[in-house]
Amino acid sequence: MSFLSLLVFSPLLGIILLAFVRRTDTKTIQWLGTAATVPPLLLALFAFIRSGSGFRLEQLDESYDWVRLANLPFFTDAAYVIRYELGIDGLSLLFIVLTAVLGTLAAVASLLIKVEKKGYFMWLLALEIGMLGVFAAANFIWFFLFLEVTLVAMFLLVGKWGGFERERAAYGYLLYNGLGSALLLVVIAVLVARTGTANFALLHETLHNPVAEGQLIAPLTAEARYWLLGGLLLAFAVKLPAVPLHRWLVRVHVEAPPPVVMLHAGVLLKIATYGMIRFGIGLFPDEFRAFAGAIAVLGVINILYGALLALRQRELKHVLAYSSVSHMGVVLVGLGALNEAGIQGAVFQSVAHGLIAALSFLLVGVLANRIGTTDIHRLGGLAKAMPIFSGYLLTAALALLGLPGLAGFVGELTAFLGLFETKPALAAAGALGLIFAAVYSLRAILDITFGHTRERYESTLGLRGAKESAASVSEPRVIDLQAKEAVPAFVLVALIVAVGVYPQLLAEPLATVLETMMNGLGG
Amino acid sequence: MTLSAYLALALILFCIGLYGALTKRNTVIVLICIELMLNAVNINFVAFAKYGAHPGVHGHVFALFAIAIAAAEAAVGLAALIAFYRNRKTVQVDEANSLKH
Amino acid sequence: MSGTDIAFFLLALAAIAGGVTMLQLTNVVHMVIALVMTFLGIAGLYVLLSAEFVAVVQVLIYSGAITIIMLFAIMLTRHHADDKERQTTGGVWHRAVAAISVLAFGLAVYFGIRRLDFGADGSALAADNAREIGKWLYSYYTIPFEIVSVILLVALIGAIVLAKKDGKGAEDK
Amino acid sequence: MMNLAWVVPLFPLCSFALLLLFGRKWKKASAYVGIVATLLSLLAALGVLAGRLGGTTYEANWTWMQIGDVTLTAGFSVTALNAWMLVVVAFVSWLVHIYSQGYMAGDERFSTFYAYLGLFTFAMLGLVLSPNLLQAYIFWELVGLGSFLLIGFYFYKEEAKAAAKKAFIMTRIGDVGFFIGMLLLFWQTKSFDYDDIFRAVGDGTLSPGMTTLTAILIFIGAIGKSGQFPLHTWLPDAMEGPTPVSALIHAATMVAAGVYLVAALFPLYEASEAAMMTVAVIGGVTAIFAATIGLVQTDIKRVLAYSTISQLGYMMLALGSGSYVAAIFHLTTHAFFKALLFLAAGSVIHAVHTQNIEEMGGLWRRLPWTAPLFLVGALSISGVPLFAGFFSKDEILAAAWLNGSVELFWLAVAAALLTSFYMFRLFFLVFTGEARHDGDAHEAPMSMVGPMVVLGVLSVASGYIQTPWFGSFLGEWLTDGAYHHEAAPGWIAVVATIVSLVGILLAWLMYGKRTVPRDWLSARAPHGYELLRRHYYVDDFYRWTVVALVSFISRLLAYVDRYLVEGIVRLVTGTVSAAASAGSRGQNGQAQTYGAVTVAGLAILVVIFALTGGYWL
Repeated sequence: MSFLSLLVFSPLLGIILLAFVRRTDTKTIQWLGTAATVPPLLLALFAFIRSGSGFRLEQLDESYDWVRLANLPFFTDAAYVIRYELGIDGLSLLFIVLTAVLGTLAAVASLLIKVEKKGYFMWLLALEIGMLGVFAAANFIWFFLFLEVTLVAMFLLVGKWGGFERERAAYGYLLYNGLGSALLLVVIAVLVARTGTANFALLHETLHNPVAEGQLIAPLTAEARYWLLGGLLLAFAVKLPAVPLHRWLVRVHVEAPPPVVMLHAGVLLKIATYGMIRFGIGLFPDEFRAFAGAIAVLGVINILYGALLALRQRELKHVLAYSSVSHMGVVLVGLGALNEAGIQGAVFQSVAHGLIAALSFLLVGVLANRIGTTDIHRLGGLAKAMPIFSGYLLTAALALLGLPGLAGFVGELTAFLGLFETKPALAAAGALGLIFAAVYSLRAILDITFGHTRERYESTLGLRGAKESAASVSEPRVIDLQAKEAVPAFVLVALIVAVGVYPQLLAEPLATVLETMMNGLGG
Repeated sequence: MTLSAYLALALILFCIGLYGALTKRNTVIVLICIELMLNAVNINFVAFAKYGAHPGVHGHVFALFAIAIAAAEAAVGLAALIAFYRNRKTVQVDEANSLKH
Repeated sequence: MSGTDIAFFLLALAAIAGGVTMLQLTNVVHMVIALVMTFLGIAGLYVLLSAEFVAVVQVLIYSGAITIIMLFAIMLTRHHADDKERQTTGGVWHRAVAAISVLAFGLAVYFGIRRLDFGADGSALAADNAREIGKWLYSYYTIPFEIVSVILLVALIGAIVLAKKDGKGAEDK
Repeated sequence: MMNLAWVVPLFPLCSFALLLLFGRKWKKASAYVGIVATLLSLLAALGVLAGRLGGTTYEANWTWMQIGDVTLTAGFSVTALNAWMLVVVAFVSWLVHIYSQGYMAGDERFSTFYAYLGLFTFAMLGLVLSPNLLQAYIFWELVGLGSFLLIGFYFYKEEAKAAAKKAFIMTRIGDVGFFIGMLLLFWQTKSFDYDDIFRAVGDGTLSPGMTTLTAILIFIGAIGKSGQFPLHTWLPDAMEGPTPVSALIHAATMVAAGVYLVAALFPLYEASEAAMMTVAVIGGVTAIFAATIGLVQTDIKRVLAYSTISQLGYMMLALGSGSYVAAIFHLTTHAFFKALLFLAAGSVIHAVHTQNIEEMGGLWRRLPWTAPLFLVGALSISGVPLFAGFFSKDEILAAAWLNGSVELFWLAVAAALLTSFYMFRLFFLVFTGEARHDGDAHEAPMSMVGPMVVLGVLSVASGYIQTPWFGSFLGEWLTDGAYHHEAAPGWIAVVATIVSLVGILLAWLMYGKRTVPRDWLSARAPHGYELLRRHYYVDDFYRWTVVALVSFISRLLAYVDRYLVEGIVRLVTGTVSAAASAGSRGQNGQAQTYGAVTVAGLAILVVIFALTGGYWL
């Protein structure tokens, strides 16, 4: 049974069907594009629920020969074959579920996209295939292939459907991530060339087993391992992004269409977490230990740097972009702690931030659509005209600042819990970020929803009201959140609350993965 | 006489040819230098035929093939040189630069 | 030091001297003559390596045929061996890069071959190796041999086509 | 009944959820949902209290999250303190729910108000029930959320927006201290549970230094929440919220959470002398500090706010002096009389539509219910004998004296003097003299008066649960019978009485009979007066130091981001495009150049190969 292939490639059907739809028929496109994201969602949820009831995820592994380079008697057979391998564990399952959920919600939120909808949806689905594949791949080469699919899809989505400076943002994205990928490719190439396998499990085995060391095609010295891990971490630090490699993120957050940012902030950044855990800690646990201190420091810098910059931004999207930087710092903090709590915290924070960022950008999309601006200084008193929207926005802000009972808190708590065991002083410095988080999120959101209605904004309202129906509506009105938009927002809020109230939901699938990892780390 | 002496000689000749091929301006000389490099390789063939791990005449056969090919190369190269000269009225290598960015 | 050694040194000296002289001369015809010296030296070395047949072929083809067509080519094109004209291409940098690269390459390879010795004394080579070569060439190496002949034919036709005047071909059509 | 204690916070949560979903349809009926929910909570809380009376401490836990082999639990526990607090909170909340029906009548977002009240009550009850620090922290922040939402209830007012933001951020600062302390404590004791922590304190697992450090860090959280100096500035601003909210959150319950937290962690504090001293000093300083500011405020709610800060300082002082019972006692009586004062103030504001006491006066006749009730509250807080405040304040003074900190004792006495002075200044200015406002002032509807009457009764009666005369019921209850009342010197009660009466007398002379001119103080010490009027410039101090510093760093980083980090981007793009143009210049059509480059590359590879034997790294 090729469950995982089905899960990963099911959006392909949507792409094929979309090819036969007329490009002007936006209704069908929207419908079809959204429907195409449902099968992976259902399959992912199915796997998630089954895994909760004791189903062993290894049973889903798939492996076929893909390319056979040669047929020689030297070394193991694996050295000459590139296999198509998919396989998941608790860690990847969490991210796959996140991807599938956000994929569907982003598709729903794409209602607001008006231009070239057909191409947009095709690339959006391609992006989803890439993201699902990244997490489902059980082999380095396929991991990289899927990663590049996301890179290309994202580049086009930003470059074509983005804001005013979309091309600059897209090229910035391509440049940074392309360089990151190139570095990753080098690491993968060296690893595969030295060990003769690209399969994660085999690699793990070969790198860890001193007996198997002799079976390496070529020696992998301790020094080489440090370099490989360094390369890996740098590649993923670009994708995370870690300060000072974050500028592309800011641009992409601002320029990309909001539904795409939902996926980008929600899932693509998390590939870095996933990669650091799976490859960094999974393959090079001993070497990772040497980097842990630096990673934790970088994490704290990320937290404070992002938060302090978010304080000053005029543009809501900028605030959210820097808050992403800050929140990804928490992931680094968790990884830098290098204990169970820390790693679990990093994963939690990734999932939580995925949900929260998706919610924020969903709302940003609505705001941009209704008012035409997301400039904090030009907005104010929105709660009067759009109470439901403001309620959701406030919820998003509270989730951003890590209010207990919502998902963000669980991630921060667990990650910091980890760091407090190993580096309490550093952790205390990082915890100051919690204050700044409150300051920047409240500043941004309250300025938009509370207070007086700003003049500029009033005129915008007046214009809109006049356009709609000058006669019947006496006072200018903005349409509040509509059901179509409220549904994804509600789903996200429900998930955020669910994770916040009962985090065991996420902890359960992680337990075995963490145990393996801690064994690798030597307890 | 050991093998390495022949190889070293071949290396020296090869390097002379290589340097000439890279720096000489006259196309004829460049071609001559390439011939020199081929000759250096031939010395290796023949030296290995005598002092190699498996002595035998195979090295000689290869040298002969190489000479044949070198002759063909010289013929075509010089023909191309003449064609070039007819078009540009020069035989200088650095003036053959129309294939640039 | 045996006689073979002395012969080797003399012949090697002749070959290298020919090469170096070629690089230093300015007149193209002189350069070709210097090259003939190298070719002859190499032919002598072939004899030392008990490859008499190859030596003869070397003299015939290189010192004979190739040198002659080189001279023809030189005469067919304009060459004022003017001292003022630059002999080398590019600037100092170009030459420096070429020289350093070639030197580095040479040294690296030299360290590779310095102690190379398979311990064979070459006695296995029969005195009548011309016959031996013939046997191999017309049995085991038939197909490469035929292919070489085709290549020579192609080269011949190609050379004619290239050297032919363009104008005529165009007019014919 | 105790095993069902978890239902107590559930009712308000249901009220919150229901009102959020259907409140817009129900409109006025929303109030009944809230009132019924809190009433059920109150009944359940009384049931729990009854259960605790007959039994012992009850605790139940469930897995909340597993991290490796560490299990974090969530649950609830019923201890003497919890059960007592549950009743107090549920009761005050219920009264405020009823009162708001009249006070908030006609507001556009009537149902939202009740929803928020429900959320707050849920969080407060949850906080009280928490059996471990983590859960306490979660609810601790949630009560902050409730407070934030209610302060910002009039969201269209810029002041309300600023006040809400300030309240959240100032308490967040404290919360981070709590957070750090909590996590530090976790790795020392491997548990968040109060019991495990106390055990670790008891058997010395926790080093003395760590005990002091964590105790003080957690106390920072309490400082933030309870409006103690120096994180008190949000509390006066919080008066932007509707008055019932001020009564419930910023007087009776939430701000007392800091006191509750320290009380709940009392064994941890007791183990560290330095921590106890910190608590006592902060409490004492806050008590006098806030009282002096209260002297000159002209906004009725702000006077009460500063009085709240001052009274909370008293409670902290009691805790720091080692008298856990006195603190909880004062917390209880304060909850009643301060809620009464706020509700009465709300009634006054409702009647005259202003908060400025200079624009009131002569309301004694007009408000026949409110005025006497306010007087009862004022007498109680001033510590006039036979009123509740007298007994609880007396306990605190005795505790401070017995603890041996003479300075703090006299500080507290001075604060008591000031308290009675400014409370009666308020009373005389508002209710006596001639009316300084236009328009009619009507007594509030019964829904508002009713709760006030109940609180008025309690403001007197609640003092008798712990008196030197009839016995220490509260003390024995809280300590499970192990309470022994240390006899305080009799003169302390006398001093306290004299002091409160002197305060009242002074106020009467200045504001009632006016034999002493009102500008007596401001004329003699204009700078001092200005200092008090501007709240000791604490806000300005923060604005010019902390805020300025953060904003400076932020600006600096913005430049770094724009120029330095962006510079790295430029460097990367520049390098790439420079490499590209260099490569393109290399395409010069010279075959020999290409050859040279190729040979150079070959040479490099061959040299590397020769040097490393083929394996780089």
